[in-house]
Amino acid sequence: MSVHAVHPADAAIPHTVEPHPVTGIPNPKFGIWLFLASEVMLFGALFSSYVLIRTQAPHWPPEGGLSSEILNVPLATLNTAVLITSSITMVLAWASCKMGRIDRFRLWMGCTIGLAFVFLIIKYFEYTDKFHHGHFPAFNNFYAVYFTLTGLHGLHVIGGIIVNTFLLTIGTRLWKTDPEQFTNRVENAGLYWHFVDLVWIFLFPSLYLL
Amino acid sequence: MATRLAETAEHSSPEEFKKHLGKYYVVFVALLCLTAITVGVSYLRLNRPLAITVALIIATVKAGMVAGVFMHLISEKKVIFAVLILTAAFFLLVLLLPSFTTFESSAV
Amino acid sequence: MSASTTHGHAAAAHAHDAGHGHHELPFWRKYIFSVDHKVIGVQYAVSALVFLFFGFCLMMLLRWQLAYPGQPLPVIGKLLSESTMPGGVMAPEFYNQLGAMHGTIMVFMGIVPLAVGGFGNYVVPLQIGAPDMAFPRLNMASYWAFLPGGILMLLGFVAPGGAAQSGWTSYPPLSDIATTGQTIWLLAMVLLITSSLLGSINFIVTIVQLRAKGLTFFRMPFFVHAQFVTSFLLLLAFPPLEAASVMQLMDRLAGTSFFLPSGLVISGEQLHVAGGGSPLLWQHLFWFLAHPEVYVLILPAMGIIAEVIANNTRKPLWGYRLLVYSAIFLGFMSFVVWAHHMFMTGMGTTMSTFFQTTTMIISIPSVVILTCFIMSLYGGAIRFTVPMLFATAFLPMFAIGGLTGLPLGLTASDIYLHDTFYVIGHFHYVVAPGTIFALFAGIYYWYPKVTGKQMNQTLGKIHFWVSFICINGIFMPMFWQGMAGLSRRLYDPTIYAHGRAVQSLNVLISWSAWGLAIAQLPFIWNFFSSLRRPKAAENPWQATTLEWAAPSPPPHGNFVTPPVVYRDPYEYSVPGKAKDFSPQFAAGEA
Amino acid sequence: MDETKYGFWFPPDVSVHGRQIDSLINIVHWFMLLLFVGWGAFFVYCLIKYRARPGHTASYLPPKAQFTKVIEVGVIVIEVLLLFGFSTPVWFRYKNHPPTEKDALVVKLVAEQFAWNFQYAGKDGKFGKTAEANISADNPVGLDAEDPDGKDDIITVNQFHVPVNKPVIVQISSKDVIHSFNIPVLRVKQDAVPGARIPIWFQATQAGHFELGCAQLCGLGHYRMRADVLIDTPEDYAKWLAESAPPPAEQPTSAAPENPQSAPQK
Repeated sequence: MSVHAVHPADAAIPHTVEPHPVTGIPNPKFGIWLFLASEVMLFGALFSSYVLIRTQAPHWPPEGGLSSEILNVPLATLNTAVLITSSITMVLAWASCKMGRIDRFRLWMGCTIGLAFVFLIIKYFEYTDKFHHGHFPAFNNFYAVYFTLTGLHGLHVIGGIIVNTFLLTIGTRLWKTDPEQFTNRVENAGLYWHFVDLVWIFLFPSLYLL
Repeated sequence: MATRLAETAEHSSPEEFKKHLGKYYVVFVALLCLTAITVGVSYLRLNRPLAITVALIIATVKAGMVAGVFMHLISEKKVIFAVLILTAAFFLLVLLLPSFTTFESSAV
Repeated sequence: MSASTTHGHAAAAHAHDAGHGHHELPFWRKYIFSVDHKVIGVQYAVSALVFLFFGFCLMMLLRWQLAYPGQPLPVIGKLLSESTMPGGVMAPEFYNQLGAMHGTIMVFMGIVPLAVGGFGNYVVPLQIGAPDMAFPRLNMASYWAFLPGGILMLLGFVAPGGAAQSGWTSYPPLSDIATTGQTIWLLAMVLLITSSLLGSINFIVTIVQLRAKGLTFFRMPFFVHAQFVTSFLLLLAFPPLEAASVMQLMDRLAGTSFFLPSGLVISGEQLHVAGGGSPLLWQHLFWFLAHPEVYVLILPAMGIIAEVIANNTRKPLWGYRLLVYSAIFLGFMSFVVWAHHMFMTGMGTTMSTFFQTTTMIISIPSVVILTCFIMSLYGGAIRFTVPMLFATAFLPMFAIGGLTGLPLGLTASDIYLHDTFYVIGHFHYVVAPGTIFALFAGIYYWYPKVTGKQMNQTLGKIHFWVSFICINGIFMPMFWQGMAGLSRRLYDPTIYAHGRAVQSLNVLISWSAWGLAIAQLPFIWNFFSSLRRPKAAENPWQATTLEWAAPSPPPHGNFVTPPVVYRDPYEYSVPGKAKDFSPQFAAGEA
Repeated sequence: MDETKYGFWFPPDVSVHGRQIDSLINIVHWFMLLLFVGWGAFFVYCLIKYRARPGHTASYLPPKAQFTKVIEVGVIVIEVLLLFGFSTPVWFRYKNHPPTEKDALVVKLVAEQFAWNFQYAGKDGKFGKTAEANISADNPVGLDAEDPDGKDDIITVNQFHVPVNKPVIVQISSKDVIHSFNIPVLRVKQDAVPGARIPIWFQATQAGHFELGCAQLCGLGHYRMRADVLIDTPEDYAKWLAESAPPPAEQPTSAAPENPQSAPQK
C-alpha cells in the first residue's frame, strides 16, 4: 500500500485525489475552477475598462485609421492558431496520461510548451516592431490598452509555461507513485491553459479586428 | 495499473478512450476555421455594431467549444456550473455597468 | 493500489504532539513556514493585531491635529522627522498620509486578516470536522503573500515624499501624480489582494468538500456560513481592483493615461500625457471591490456574534435558516450597490435610481439578521460572560451603523451628507463598535480553544466597559459634525465657520480616542499574561459546535477520531436532557 | 459672516431646494429614531427579563413571533416610501428640470489645486473661448486673448458673487485633480471631475456672506481651498458687475483682481 509521496499534511486531507461522493470532483479540480472564476473577473475588469475608454474616446484609435491597420493582423492570426494548437496538444498530453502512455505525454507536453514559446516570440516581434516606431504604451490610450491587456495575457502564458515545465520535468516523479494524482494535475494545468487560450480568443478580435 | 486508471474516467478502456480522441481533432479544426472566418469577416469592413456582434458571436462559439470539449464542461458536475453561472453574472455586471453609468452621466 | 481511506489514515494520527507517523518537524517548519491551518491562523491573527494597533496609533496622531490644529505635539512631535512634523506641528501632507494609511491598514491589513485569515483559518476546519484546510501549502502561500504585502505597505512611510496620501480610495488623477509612496501602496495592494484570493479558494473548497459525516449544509454553524459567503466576495470582487491597480501602475510607471483625461494642467504646467482616460473608471473598479469588501468586514463578525449569542443565551438561534438565506442574499446584493459612493460624480437619473434601489434592498437582509439576533435573546438565559458583553454591545452599535446608512443611500440627502463626518461616523459605527467588538468577542471566546487557558474575566470586563464608553465618545459626535456640514479629510477644520462651530466636538472625540487606547492596555496585558494561567476546562463555555470536540489546543490533524455530526449546531436547553447543551458531536443520548 | 447661526445641527438654509433636502433628512432621522428606540426597548427588555439567574432556564422552542414579520414589512414599506416618495422626485426635479440658460445666470467654474476660478460672461452675455494651452498664473481659466466675446468676461478667484432670488447655473470643471464644489448653506455639492463639465443649479433666497469649501481630497492644500460666496442684493450685484468689468477694448488681458492665492503648489 504506497502512501502518497506528497507532503505529509496533504496525506491526511480527504478527496485530494478521489472525488467527493456528493460533489463528484476532487479538491484540486474545484480549486482550479474557482481560480479561473477569479481570472474571469480580472479580465472582465480589463475588458470593462477597454469598453469604457473606447466608447468615451471621440474616435478610436485616437490617431485615426483602423486598429487592423495599426496592428499586424496576419501575425496575430498566426499567433491565434499557435495558441489553439497548443490547446489541442495539451488535451492530447492529458489523454496520453489517461491511456497510461507517459512517453506520449512527454511528447505532447513538450509540444505545448514549445508552442507557448512560439507564441511569446511572435509577441516579442510584435512589441519590438511597435517600440521601433516609438509607439510605447504612453503614446496613446489605444497602445496603453493594447500593451496592458496583451501584456497581462502574456504573463499568464509565462505562468502556464512554468507550471507545464514543472509537470514535464520534476512533476513526472509523481507518475511512478500515484499516476492518478499526476493525471489530475495535468488535467488541472490543462484547464488553466485552455482558459488562457479562451482569453486570447476574446482578446484577438476585440483588439485587432474591431 | 494503467488500464485501471482509464476506468476511473467515464471511458472504459484505452482503446475505448482512443475512440473519443476524435472529437478533440474535430474541435481543433473547427477552431482554426472559425479564426479564419472571423479574420475574413473583418476585411469586409462591416459597420460598427454589425462587426462587433459578428465577431462576438464567433468568439463565443469558439470559447464554447474550448470550454465544452477541451475543458470537459459538458460532462462537468453541478457545483462547477453553479460557480461559473455566479461568475458570469458578476462578469456582465463589471463589464457593462461602469460604461452605462458613465454614458448616462450628465457631464456636458 | 488507491491510497488507504484517508479517514483511517487520520485516525492513525492520534499522537498528541508528534505528527502522524512522520519525523518531528524542525522549528522553522513547525512555526514559521507551517502548513497547519492552526499555526497559520495564529500567524494571521497576531500580525493583524500588530497592524491594527499600528493603524490605531496613526489615527491617534491625526486626532491631535484635528483637536488642536497647528499646535505642536508635545513629546512625539519632536521625535518625528522635520519633513513630517516641522517644529512639532504636523505638515498637511503628513496628515493626508496618516489618513490614507489609517484606512488602508485597518481595512486590508487589520480586520480582513484577523476576521478571515485568523478566525476563519483557525476555526472553520475545526467547526466542520476537517483535519486541515483543503490546500495546506496554498494556505501557507496566502500568509506569506500577506506579510510581505503588509511590510511593504508600511515601508511607504520611508519612501521619498512619504507614504500614499490620496486617501485609502486613491482616486486618480491625484493618486496618479502623487509621490512614490503611491506606487509602493499599489504594489503592496497587489500582494494583499493575491493573499486574500488564494485564501478564498482554500476556504470554499474546504467548506464544500471536507465537512464531517452528518454535517449537512443547514447543520453548519452560522460562522461557517458567514465565512463561506465572505470567501465568494473575496474571490469575485478582488480581481477588478487588482486590474485597476495594474492600470494605475501603468499610469504611474509607463506614462499611460487610463485615468488621466486630456488637457490636465498640474500646478501651472501642461501634463504631457496622451490623455483620454477617465478618472471615474478607477472609482467604478475600486468601489466594485470596496463595497463587497465592507461586507467581508461585517459578515465574519456576524458569524462570531451568532456563535457567542447562541452559546450565552443557552438557546438555539432564532431563525437559523433566515440567517443563512440573509447572509447569502447579502453577499449577492453587495455586488450591485457600489455606485452609491459615486452619486456626486455627475451621475444621471436612471443609474442613480438603480443604485438607490439596490442600496435600499441590501438594507433588508441586514435588518433581518439583526432581528434574528435580538429575537435569539428572547426566552434565553443570558450569561453576561466577557464575549457576551461584546456581542450584546455589538447589536445596538451595528444598528446605529446600519441606520445611519439610510440618509447616505438616498441621493437627495446624500447631496448634503456626502463626504462629511456623517459618513465617517456611519462606516466607523459598523466597523469599530461593530466588527472590532465582534472580533474581541471572538478572541475572548476562542482563546481557551487556541491556548487551552482561560483569559482573566475581570480584566476583560474593564476592557469592555472603558472601550464601550470611549468608542461611543469618538463616533457619536461625528454625526453632529456631519449634520453641521463639516467635510472629511480636512487638515484644519477651523478654516470654515461651520467647522469652528463644531470644533469643541473634535476635542471630545480626540480625548475619547486616546482614552480608547488606554482601554486596550488591560486587554494586551490579559492576552499575554493568560498564557501562564492554569489549564482551562476542555469545553469551558459548554458549547455545542464541533471545534470543542477536539482537545485544546488541537494537535496536527485536529481530531483524535474523525467527528460525526448528529444534530443541529445550537441544541441548547433541549427538554428532557441532563445537561443544558447537547454537542453536535455527541452520540444520541448525551 | 454671522457665526452665531452655525451650530451642531443644520447650518442656515438659504436655497430654494434646500428645504426639501432638510425635510428628507429630518424624516429619515425620525424613522431611524423610531426603529432604534423600538429595537432598543425590546433589546433591553430581553436582556433584563431573560438574564441567567437561579431557577430560570432558557426555553428551547423559538417564540411564535408574528410581529417581526409586521416590522419587517413596515420597514420595507417606509423605505420604498422614502425612496420613491421623497428621494427620487427631488433628485429627478433637480437633475431633469434645471432653469433655462435664458433666465438664469450662468457661471463657469474651473477648480484647481487649491483655488476656485469663476468666469462670468460679462455684459455681452457670451463666454470667451478658453483653452488649456494658454493657462498661466495670471490667466487661470486660459482665456483666449483674441476672442472678442472674452474681452468683457470677468474672472474672479475664490470670490463667488451671486444675485439673490435668481437661478444660477454653475458649470463645474477642474484642471488637475478631482475637487468637489460644496456650499453647505445652499445644500449644493458636486464633484469637479477633470475632463468633464458638470452643470448644477441653485437659487439663493437670502443675501449674505457664506463659504464654499472643497469636499474631495485634492492634495496638501485641500483644507484651505476656501472661497467666499457673496449673495448680493440686485443693486449690490449690479454695482459689483460694473466695478469688476474689465475696462473696454484697449486692455487685452482681463483685469482680474490680483490672485490672492500664491502660485498653488502641486
